[in-house]
Amino acid sequence: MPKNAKLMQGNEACTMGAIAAGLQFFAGYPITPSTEIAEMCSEELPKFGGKFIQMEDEIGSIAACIGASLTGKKAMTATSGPGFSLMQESIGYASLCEIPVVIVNVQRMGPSTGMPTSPAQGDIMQARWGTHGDHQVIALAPGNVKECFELTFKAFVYAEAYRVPVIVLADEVISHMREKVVLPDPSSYKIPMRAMPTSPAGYKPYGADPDGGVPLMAPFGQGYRWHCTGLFHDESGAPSGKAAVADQLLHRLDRKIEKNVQALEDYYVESMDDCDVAVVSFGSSAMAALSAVRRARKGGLKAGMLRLKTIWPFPDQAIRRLCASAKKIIVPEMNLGQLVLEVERAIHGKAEVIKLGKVTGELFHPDEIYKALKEAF
Amino acid sequence: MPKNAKLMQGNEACTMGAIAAGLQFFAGYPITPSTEIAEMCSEELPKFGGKFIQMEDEIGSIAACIGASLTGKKAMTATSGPGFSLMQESIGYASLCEIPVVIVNVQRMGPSTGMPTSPAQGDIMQARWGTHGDHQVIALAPGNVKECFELTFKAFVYAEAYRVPVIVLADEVISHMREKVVLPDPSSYKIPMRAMPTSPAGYKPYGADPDGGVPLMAPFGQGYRWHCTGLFHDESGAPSGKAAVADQLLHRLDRKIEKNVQALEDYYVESMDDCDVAVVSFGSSAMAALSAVRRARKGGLKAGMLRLKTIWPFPDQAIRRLCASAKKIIVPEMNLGQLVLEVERAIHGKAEVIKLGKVTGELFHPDEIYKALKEAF
Amino acid sequence: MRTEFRLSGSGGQGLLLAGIVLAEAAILEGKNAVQTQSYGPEARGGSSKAEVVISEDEIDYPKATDPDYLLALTADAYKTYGPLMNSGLIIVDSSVSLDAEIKARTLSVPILAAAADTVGKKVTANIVALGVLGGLSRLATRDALRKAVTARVPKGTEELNLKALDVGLGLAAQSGTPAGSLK
Amino acid sequence: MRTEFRLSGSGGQGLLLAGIVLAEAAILEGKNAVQTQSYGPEARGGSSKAEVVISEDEIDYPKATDPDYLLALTADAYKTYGPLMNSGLIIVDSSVSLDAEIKARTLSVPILAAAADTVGKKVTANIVALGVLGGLSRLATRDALRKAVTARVPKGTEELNLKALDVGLGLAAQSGTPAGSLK
Amino acid sequence: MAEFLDYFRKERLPHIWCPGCGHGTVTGALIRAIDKLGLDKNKIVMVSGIGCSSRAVGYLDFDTLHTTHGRAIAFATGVKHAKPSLKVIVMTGDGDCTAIGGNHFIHAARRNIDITTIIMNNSTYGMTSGQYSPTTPHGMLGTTAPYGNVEHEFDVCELAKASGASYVARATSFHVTLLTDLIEKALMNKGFSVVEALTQCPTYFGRKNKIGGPVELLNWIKDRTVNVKAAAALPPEKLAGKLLIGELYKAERPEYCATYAETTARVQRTYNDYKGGNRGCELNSD
Amino acid sequence: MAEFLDYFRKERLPHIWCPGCGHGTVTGALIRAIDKLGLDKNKIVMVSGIGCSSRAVGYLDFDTLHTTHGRAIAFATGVKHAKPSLKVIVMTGDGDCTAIGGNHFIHAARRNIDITTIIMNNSTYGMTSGQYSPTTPHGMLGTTAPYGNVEHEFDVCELAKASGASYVARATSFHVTLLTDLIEKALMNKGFSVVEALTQCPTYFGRKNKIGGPVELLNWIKDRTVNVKAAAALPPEKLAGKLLIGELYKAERPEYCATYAETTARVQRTYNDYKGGNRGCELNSD
Amino acid sequence: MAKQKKGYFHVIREKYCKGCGICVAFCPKQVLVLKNGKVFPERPEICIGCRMCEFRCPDFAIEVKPIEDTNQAKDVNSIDLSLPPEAHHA
Amino acid sequence: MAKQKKGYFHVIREKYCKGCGICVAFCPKQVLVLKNGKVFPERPEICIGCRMCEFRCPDFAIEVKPIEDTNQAKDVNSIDLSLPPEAHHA
Ligand SMILES: Cc1ncc(C[n+]2csc(CCOP(=O)(O)OP(=O)(O)O)c2C)c(N)n1
Ligand SMILES: Cc1ncc(C[n+]2csc(CCOP(=O)(O)OP(=O)(O)O)c2C)c(N)n1
Ligand code: SF4
Ligand code: SF4
Ligand code: SF4
Ligand code: SF4
Ligand code: SF4
Ligand code: SF4
Ligand SMILES: [Mg+2]
Ligand SMILES: [Mg+2]
Repeated sequence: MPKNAKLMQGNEACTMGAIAAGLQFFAGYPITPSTEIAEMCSEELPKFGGKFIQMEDEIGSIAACIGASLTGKKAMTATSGPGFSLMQESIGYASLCEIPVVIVNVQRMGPSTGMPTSPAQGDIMQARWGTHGDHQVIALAPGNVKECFELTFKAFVYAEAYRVPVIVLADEVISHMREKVVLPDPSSYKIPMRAMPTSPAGYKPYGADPDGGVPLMAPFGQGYRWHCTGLFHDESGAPSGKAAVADQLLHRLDRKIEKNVQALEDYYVESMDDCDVAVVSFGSSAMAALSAVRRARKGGLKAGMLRLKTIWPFPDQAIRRLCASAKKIIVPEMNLGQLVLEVERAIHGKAEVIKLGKVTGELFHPDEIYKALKEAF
Repeated sequence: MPKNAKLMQGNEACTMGAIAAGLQFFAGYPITPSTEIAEMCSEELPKFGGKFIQMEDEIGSIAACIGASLTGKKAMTATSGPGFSLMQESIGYASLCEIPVVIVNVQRMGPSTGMPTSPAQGDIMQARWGTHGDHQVIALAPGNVKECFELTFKAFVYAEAYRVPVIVLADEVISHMREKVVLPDPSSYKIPMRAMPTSPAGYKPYGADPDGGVPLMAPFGQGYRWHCTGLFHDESGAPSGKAAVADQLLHRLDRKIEKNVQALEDYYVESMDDCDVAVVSFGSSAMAALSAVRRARKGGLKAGMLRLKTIWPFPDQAIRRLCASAKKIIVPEMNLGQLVLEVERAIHGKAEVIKLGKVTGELFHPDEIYKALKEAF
Repeated sequence: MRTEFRLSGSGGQGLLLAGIVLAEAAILEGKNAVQTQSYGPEARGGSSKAEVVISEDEIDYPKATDPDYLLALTADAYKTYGPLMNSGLIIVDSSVSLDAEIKARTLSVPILAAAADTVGKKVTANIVALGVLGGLSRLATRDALRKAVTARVPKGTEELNLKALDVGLGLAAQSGTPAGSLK
Repeated sequence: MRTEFRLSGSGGQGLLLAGIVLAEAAILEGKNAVQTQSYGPEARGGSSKAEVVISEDEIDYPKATDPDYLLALTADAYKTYGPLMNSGLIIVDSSVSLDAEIKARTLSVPILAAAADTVGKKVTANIVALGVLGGLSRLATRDALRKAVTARVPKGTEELNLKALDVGLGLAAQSGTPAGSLK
Repeated sequence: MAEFLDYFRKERLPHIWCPGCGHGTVTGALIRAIDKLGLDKNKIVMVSGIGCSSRAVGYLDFDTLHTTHGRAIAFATGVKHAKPSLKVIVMTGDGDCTAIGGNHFIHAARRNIDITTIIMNNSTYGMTSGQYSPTTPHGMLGTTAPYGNVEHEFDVCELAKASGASYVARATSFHVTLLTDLIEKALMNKGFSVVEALTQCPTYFGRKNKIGGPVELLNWIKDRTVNVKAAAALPPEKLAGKLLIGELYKAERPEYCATYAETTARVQRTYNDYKGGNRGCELNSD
Repeated sequence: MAEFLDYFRKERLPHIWCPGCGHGTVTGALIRAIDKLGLDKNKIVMVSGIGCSSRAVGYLDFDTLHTTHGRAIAFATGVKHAKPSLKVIVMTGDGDCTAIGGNHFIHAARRNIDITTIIMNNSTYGMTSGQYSPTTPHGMLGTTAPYGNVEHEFDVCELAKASGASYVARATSFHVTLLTDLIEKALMNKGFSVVEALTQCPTYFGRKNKIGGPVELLNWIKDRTVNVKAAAALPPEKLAGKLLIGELYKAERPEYCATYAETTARVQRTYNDYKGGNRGCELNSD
Repeated sequence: MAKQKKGYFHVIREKYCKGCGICVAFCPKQVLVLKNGKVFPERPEICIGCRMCEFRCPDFAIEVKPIEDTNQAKDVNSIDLSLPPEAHHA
Repeated sequence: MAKQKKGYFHVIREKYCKGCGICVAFCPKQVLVLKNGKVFPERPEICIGCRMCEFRCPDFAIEVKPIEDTNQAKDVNSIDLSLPPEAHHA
């Protein structure tokens, strides 16, 4: 057994991934099924010189994370549906002001309090569209415990590189299950570092290539004395009501992600090359799907599996490319049909897109997906 | 001039539409550009025996509205982006618990504080997906001042009939502009009435046809003594963790809207029958679009105009049907492209869909759309 | 026929009200009218803009695209909006010095002075201006304007404002249209 | 080969811990293991369920689909999960009376009694049960199980629990497998 | 007096609170107070948020409203303002009321709206398994306070009073007759009334802090308190670190709904008379 | 002493507050206090929410953070906790701080985290054009209180004190030297410090209530207040309806960041040593 | 009529009782014990009817009633019809 | 050196002054007036240098400085370099 192999819970792996990436600040408010992340952070962070705080609510939590990030610290919060809803306003703030922050949303059954201890994948669209106004986020969906570590780590890489809020869209199954994980050796990876200016002289907090450039971010308290505002602002950070400023700012923010869709693409594929029916899924649903696809292949059916790890930005082109041979696409997800809408949109009528939603609060059984596969052939 | 013709502001018409529909309770928190609605309600509602309250924030506002609605009163709140984001959690509650409530969102430039006094249409997707978990809303977008009155009225009709939160998606232009409105004679319309049970005996607060039925709603304080909870619940209102209960409840809520998509469809069309290029738009963007389409037709170009009044549920079939002759579809909207995604999805590759976003904080000029039209031909 | 007005000046001058009354007077005449304005933090003491579109037909687009009349009560407003004018008529307060390039289309009217001296109250300048616009455009009768003014101004100020309206109408009657202004 | 375990009983019996230790022991043997559980308000004093899947290969689906072993420490658990068993082995505590229909596949083991009497502490029943499962399935050696137990139980209780483990292993060695249980 | 259990939805009993959890005791005290006052079951609306404590309303046979976390008082404000004839009672937890719900709490107090709020304060987030809360004493353990709580606790009653509540009292699940009594008085007060009930979460708070089972925890709670009347006669050193129980504050202050009714009584007219307004918001902004 | 204007982003002046708006006066007082203390400009972070008052930070030459409405203190908490060596100052309005932001306010006070909060209380929502706020006196007019404010106002200082703030003071934009003085003391206090500055919004509050222009409004504010020292000697009837100004409360209480540092000082290890935990949440729920 | 020592009997809802021991521990007269994890009024005759057990019970599992006449004490039906699986100890 | 009556001069930033009149109204010596909507120190010689005008001005438009020597009072540049369009009245 490799020295670093451990039986780890998804939430644990997520926390360790964050710590590996240099997490130094966690603010949160407990909520099932994400609470273990807060609990571990309260225990582990101080050991690495980091800070934990339990805020009065989720609004305060995301706000405190943004504040901490402005001092140059890597910051994270973790929550589930109700808390994620409450964070939306400030997620928009982080997006507009380009403050790196990682938000783990361990999805549970909603809407509202719903069935709080049961798994679901109902916040896919909310992760993209939950706040008012146009904004872009990056959202990653781990498909097993190991990926809880990896994608949380990656979330920090992206958050720091693109200066955006990055959402880890886990779910109750993935986050509560325990699996063998081999922790990478700390010397084997590079801790993500924020690009910072070198001197206050001539510093433009929002000066960047209008075609999706990322401005350098000065930490508070080091003499840059810059202004961070949720009003639209020009390169100097000054609020502005000018049409041209708004136009340029919003387009830059949009391009920042749009032009990197390919770089951000991340997925797992199996047997897609020649498939007649593709299964496109993510997170814990994809575990059942993969099992079904393998069964189908064994039975001679040309089924393929595409599991998205990067949900947002949605990889339109990858979908079209990878599903090129598919006549039908089944999209199993633990909701009433969300990712399926994006697949339907991206596929431009080139394949029949079949929704396979499940809202019983239970993980898919491989049989259910196998059945759908059989029917599709 | 008809006796009831008045120069009215959009927000004023919206308030009068609500009062005409029997509004009896308004709770809100001021925010530009919706504030006039709260101000008018504070002044007008008491005159009709209704209640106004200024809450401590938007979360409290929507909560108070839901509470009031449970006593049998028609309730409304009004806000803009930041407040709308804060309301999301409780919108999910209203949706799951099936409490009629009307939410006016006068859209302004976001994300975040953005450009608070400038118009935008950036909350289209948020209106559908802003809360966690699967839920359905109805969202109506007025295209002029008269429709502020009409669609707010309709919002109450739908809220009461389907027991859902209904969102009036106005925008700063529509809501602040003044136009001639002829107020209908109160005797000419039917005030929407909630379907209520007649006796507590055997009352099942959530008993309804699983295929999208709407349960009868008993007002609090009349001996029904029922339980309203944001946990998934069975027909008796008792919280339940059972898979079958969850499945049935969420599917019924979904079907409630889905099966009525056609009944809820509402749009304005002009010259669509034989059009080569269709313009699909809504709200204030559609004013510029209509002007451009008319100009194009005058110039001999076969342009058509489809203005959606009902945005959600999205009228997939109507789009396909009405745009049948179009080779190209232009979707002008004051955002980076939201409605266009739905059009793209619904059209299944049958026409080229062209995004025409605008995020300068200014209303489209007809020339801009005319230019896009010309290019499309 | 569609007629477009743009009323501009500084924040506190009450041009929004003038715009509203103008639109309302048009409605009283059985016409359609739409009034819009621009907001913004600049409004705090800064510049202010209101627009009115009047037409016998349906008004599809509510903003002025090519104003027939620009009213500019301050030099700032004249400088900002004047050059944007195509062929419409520009009306500025006499206190504003004219710009050579658009001079030909500019009508200089002593609105502020008339309000202060003839009406006797500076704050009525907006209604004086309304009178000028009403008189020049002839889109509403004196009667309709009077009704609209009476309905919209603060209680107790009706007489004063009706006087201001007449002063404005008078100014309009006296002033010819400048050479370059016929759209 | 994939082997599936389902451990069921009442809320406070510590079966989650038993499941975790089982999975960890398998990992110590170089195998793959996944452990899941079900939550819910019923857990407050109600029934509890943990599952472990062990395999030499990659585990694509983490939940038990057709358990090879069901442990049921209470009558409730036996009634709920027993009938769902296909061909796997059912292990119940001896205090539970057997169901005629699934009797053939049921192995009755005095787990609770052994914990109380032989080990001397009721609360060790979970580890006794672990021993039974470990012994019957032979997916982990005594050594691996001992290591895993030591790592996971509260400090100061290691000895006691290691004793419980051995008691469980002993129970497993004594009991034959019932007729109907060979999957 | 009606049978005690008649106030319950018996089909939902026994409840799912843990053995020895104090929430049932507080719920019982509330029911006894209601029964004593002979309030009409059909005119009572019980509102709660989310938490173990907030589950209480699900067991009670009134119109009951189980809302979102922290928002009970805001929902209740809507119920009360819309229909002032209803008796509105909020049952909430320390987390629900004073953490996420703190703002609605202080504002309802400020308005002095006629709502009776019973706070079941077990010094922890029981439902999410024992994190520290705004009422966890400094230094004690919680799953998010592994090294001892860094923060200091609210004096919830002081907060209520400073915010404007017109009736404020505290008791415990040990002092049940006092508790019932205070709830009865709170229900009679026309205004925003707060009764803080210190209660026990043996499953998390007790266990994590190694206090023992329900009985030991009740003793621990008892020892934290001094009756306000007794306190008057005690030297300060005897009061250090103690929480006062009993009626802590009572004031005559105008109630929100009543004031609203008075203020708006004089304006009445019909829809047809609407003249249209002239609402500028030229200076509106963010 | 540095030149006064050196503390400003001069290119953004003159500011856009209305003529006679008191926010500038309060901002000036804060700058003078900072200057007096000789604080390092590079180590100050100013945080605000949304409102006319919250615009202040945009004009100041520090690291400045203009956040969302009501959340300034929560953002500031993150800044301070992440980097306790920074001096963190919140500039907020009555609406921003006590309406939508009330919860963060009382919790920061409870934690006694070392943040200085200056509340510019003009008794109205100035930015959205004059609605009543939680500090609008009863009976006064606002655009949403056309018949007179039905509600009663918070005593913000009492609220801060009851919540746990360790320094609480009040002054006005009339009493500017007192104000500067109190801000200076607040800045020196290690803990959560609140200075409420009563100030004027002539554009909305003054106009709507027909009080007059800035000068009359300042006089009106002055007449609402009594110095706390003078008050000691005054009979109660002279104090009725008056707000006390001066230093109202000061206490030695452990500060949050310091306590956090002490509590966690003893735990230190490296990433490699991580052993993995066994975290159950079997009983977790909503 | 001379003042008579009153008697009390206890309605126990066994299905509700979770055996937390609160009533047992705080009964001033040690009337109650736990038997098989459920409350049992071992010495009802010394009960003083203070009802603290009833008031403190978190599970609504015990009620104390005065024995007004012996018949009533025996008449189980008059006490608690709603809950089948519970005992009634006097 | 004998104690001498100090003199004061006023730095006025005309561009900043919004003419609110606060400084004028509350100056204890009525030193200031409004001229064309801007502050103007009409009687600087009776100014007692209390600086209340400076402290109360919401627009940072007035500062009061002691005349330490006449040259300084005249040397506009030494006072406020940053703001071109403003007057400097002594
Ligand atoms: C918005 C939101 N955040 C967090 C939660 C998770 N949650 C549920 S109950 C609770 C705390 C309950 O504590 P308290 O009110 O003291 O009740 P108790 O369980 O202790 O009785 C939390 C944090 C939630 N349901 N919703
Ligand atoms: C979430 C949200 N709700 C409402 C608003 C609108 N809004 C902006 S500032 C403000 C009130 C400001 O009042 P106050 O804090 O007292 O500042 P003032 O303008 O009076 O100085 C409101 C309601 C907003 N920006 N965001
Ligand atoms: S967890 Fe605590 S508060 Fe919740 S029911 Fe159990 S004992 Fe009560
Ligand atoms: S509106 Fe009021 S608070 Fe805002 S800048 Fe003007 S005077 Fe100041
Ligand atoms: S009767 Fe009540 S208090 Fe007594 S042991 Fe049973 S549950 Fe506990
Ligand atoms: S009534 Fe009193 S004496 Fe009798 S059993 Fe109960 S607690 Fe004991
Ligand atoms: S107080 Fe300031 S802004 Fe007002 S008049 Fe005086 S100098 Fe000008
Ligand atoms: S310093 Fe004092 S005396 Fe001199 S002008 Fe200013 S307020 Fe008047
Ligand atoms: Mg609690
Ligand atoms: Mg204010």
